[in-house]
Amino acid sequence: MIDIIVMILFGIGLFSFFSTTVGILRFPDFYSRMHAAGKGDVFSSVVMLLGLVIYHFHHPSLDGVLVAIKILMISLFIFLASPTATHAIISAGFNSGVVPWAKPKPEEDKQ
Amino acid sequence: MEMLLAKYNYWIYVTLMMIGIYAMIAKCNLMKKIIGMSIFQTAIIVFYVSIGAKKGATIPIIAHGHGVAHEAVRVADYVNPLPHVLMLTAIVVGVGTLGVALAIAMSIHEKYGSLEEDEILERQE
Amino acid sequence: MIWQFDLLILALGVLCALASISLKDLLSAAIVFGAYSFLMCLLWTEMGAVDVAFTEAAVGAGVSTVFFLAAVYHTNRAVKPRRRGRLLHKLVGLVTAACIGLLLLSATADFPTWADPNSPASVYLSPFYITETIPQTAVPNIVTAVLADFRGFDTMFETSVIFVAGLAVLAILGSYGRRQRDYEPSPTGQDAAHQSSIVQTACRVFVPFMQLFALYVVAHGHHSPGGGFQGGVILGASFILVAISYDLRVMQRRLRERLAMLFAGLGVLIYAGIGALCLVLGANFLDYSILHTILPATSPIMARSHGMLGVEIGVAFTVMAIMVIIYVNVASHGKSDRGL
Amino acid sequence: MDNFFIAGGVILLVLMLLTLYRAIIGPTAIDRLMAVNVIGTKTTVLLIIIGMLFNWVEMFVDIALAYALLNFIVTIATSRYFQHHKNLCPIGFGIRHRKEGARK
Repeated sequence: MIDIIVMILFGIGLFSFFSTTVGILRFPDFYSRMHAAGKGDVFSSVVMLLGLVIYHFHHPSLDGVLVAIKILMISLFIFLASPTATHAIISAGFNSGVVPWAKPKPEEDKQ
Repeated sequence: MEMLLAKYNYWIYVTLMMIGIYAMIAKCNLMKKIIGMSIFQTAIIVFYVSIGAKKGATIPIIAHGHGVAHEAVRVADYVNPLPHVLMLTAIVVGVGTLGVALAIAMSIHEKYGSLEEDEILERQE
Repeated sequence: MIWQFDLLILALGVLCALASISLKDLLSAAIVFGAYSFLMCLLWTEMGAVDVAFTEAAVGAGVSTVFFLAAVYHTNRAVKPRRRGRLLHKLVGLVTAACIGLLLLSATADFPTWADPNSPASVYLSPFYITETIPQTAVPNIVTAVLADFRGFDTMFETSVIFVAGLAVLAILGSYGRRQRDYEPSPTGQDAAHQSSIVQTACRVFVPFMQLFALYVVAHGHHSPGGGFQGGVILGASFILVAISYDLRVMQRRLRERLAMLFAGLGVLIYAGIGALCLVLGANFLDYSILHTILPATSPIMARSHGMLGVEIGVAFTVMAIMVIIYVNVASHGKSDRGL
Repeated sequence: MDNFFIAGGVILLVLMLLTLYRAIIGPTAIDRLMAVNVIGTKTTVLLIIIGMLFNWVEMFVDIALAYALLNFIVTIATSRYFQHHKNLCPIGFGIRHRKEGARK
């Protein structure tokens, strides 16, 4: 039973990381890539860490609770730190004047 | 093919070491040389750590070893800890030397206004 | 020892190394080199070297990347191509690298196969450490025991090397003592940091927990991966986080350069002092078992464990202070002003 | 279950390899930084998976936490680089502007 829950959580995490990767590779400009990276990264990490926590309770014990709390603290840290980092990168790019991508007009294509 | 798979750690460390040496010799920029030096150092650490590895062994921390009373420890169960000790201090000393190298590069840049080897040599004359 | 991971991580690592030496932009090279260090940390975890991986995660990946960034900040960012003799240099580099590589590869024929339990490195001397650590020192983490006790003399001089490295950075860049005179206000006349308040608030939340975690790493190094080096670097990194989220001078109000230098000296002094104390009590230098005569209610075995803890604390002091000193000097080009 | 974790880790590593493509080709430095940040976060997860495979995850949690912390520090430091260089030297040291549409 626990195994199935862990597998489902892992599946969700891997799928969202896959979409993140596709977004990072395929999106046309910095801002949209950052959007894919910022959301999918945090979500997939937290979901997979949650799956690992649940798997760790296969054999419940006192030590296991401590480790589970530590892993939850890591996911909490990622939950707080990764958006902050995303914000910092975005504002760095914005301050440096990266222009957002717009759909190229036909006359620009000719140039 | 058999040999390639059985000893791939050596192949990798040689590859990394060659990348490091190439960067140290051929690159003109001092910062690139420092990066090459760091890669070279990592290659050596890969070599040391990989000769300490053992098949089927776990990390070098003795389980249930809290307290003096203990059961006999089987050597084959634990990875060789000695290379780890040597490399642990090497990494920290490596960051010390990296700091000194960067400081030297920065004062060279302050004096000659460039980090490129050939420009520095020209300005020295 | 999971070969599927091993091969993929090595492929990633080699790609990162190639990219970081061939990029034309030094800042990008530094960033990719940070990724390379992270991957190497993963590789060592996977090979079972948890302590090395911990050190690399803290030192190689975190702090040294920040040093690179700070150095690039104060120098040129672009790599210019060599003006003449480009082909010659490339050729010399390739030939040298290929010759050395071939020599090393021909030597691998004599090496034992990977992860062989009966390789010479694993049958000589290391079984002694594995079997004797618990009976002699009661420390489960073999790496900590070998580092601080069996090879304590070595580690003492490694600590001194780090101390000397900090002194060298101060001597090359530093303006130790003429800090106030050299300081010029920032061009915008703005003393507050330019980081947004989101970053500042987040860092203000993280820093205390980070320092607590660093102390935990120092103190818990006997039972889990960690110890003085790792804890010291994380403690130093917490000060670096204050400096990059606020301002270098905000950090220096908390930890002045003189105080940091004092800590650096104090760490080496603690280490050597414990050794000298053993000498005074009538045992060999750094033979902690004699400490049970002055520590209450300890056996000679537990005294060795406690002696190791003292030594690790000394190492943590030195490493923390030297990381802060190198960062301050590299990030501000020795001027101790606003910094990176 | 171990096989499942190994398979999951291999998929993670392959996806990291794809992310590394963005880190290597750029085009700007902050694109690389973003990719490296994603790789770092995923490595934290991978470290805990390795701990599960060693059946001793207690020893690996601390490394993963330190890893997440230092990854954060590197990202913040790099973003600070841009903010300050923009203020000091507005011309020439910012990110190279590139017509993003031109890559199509």
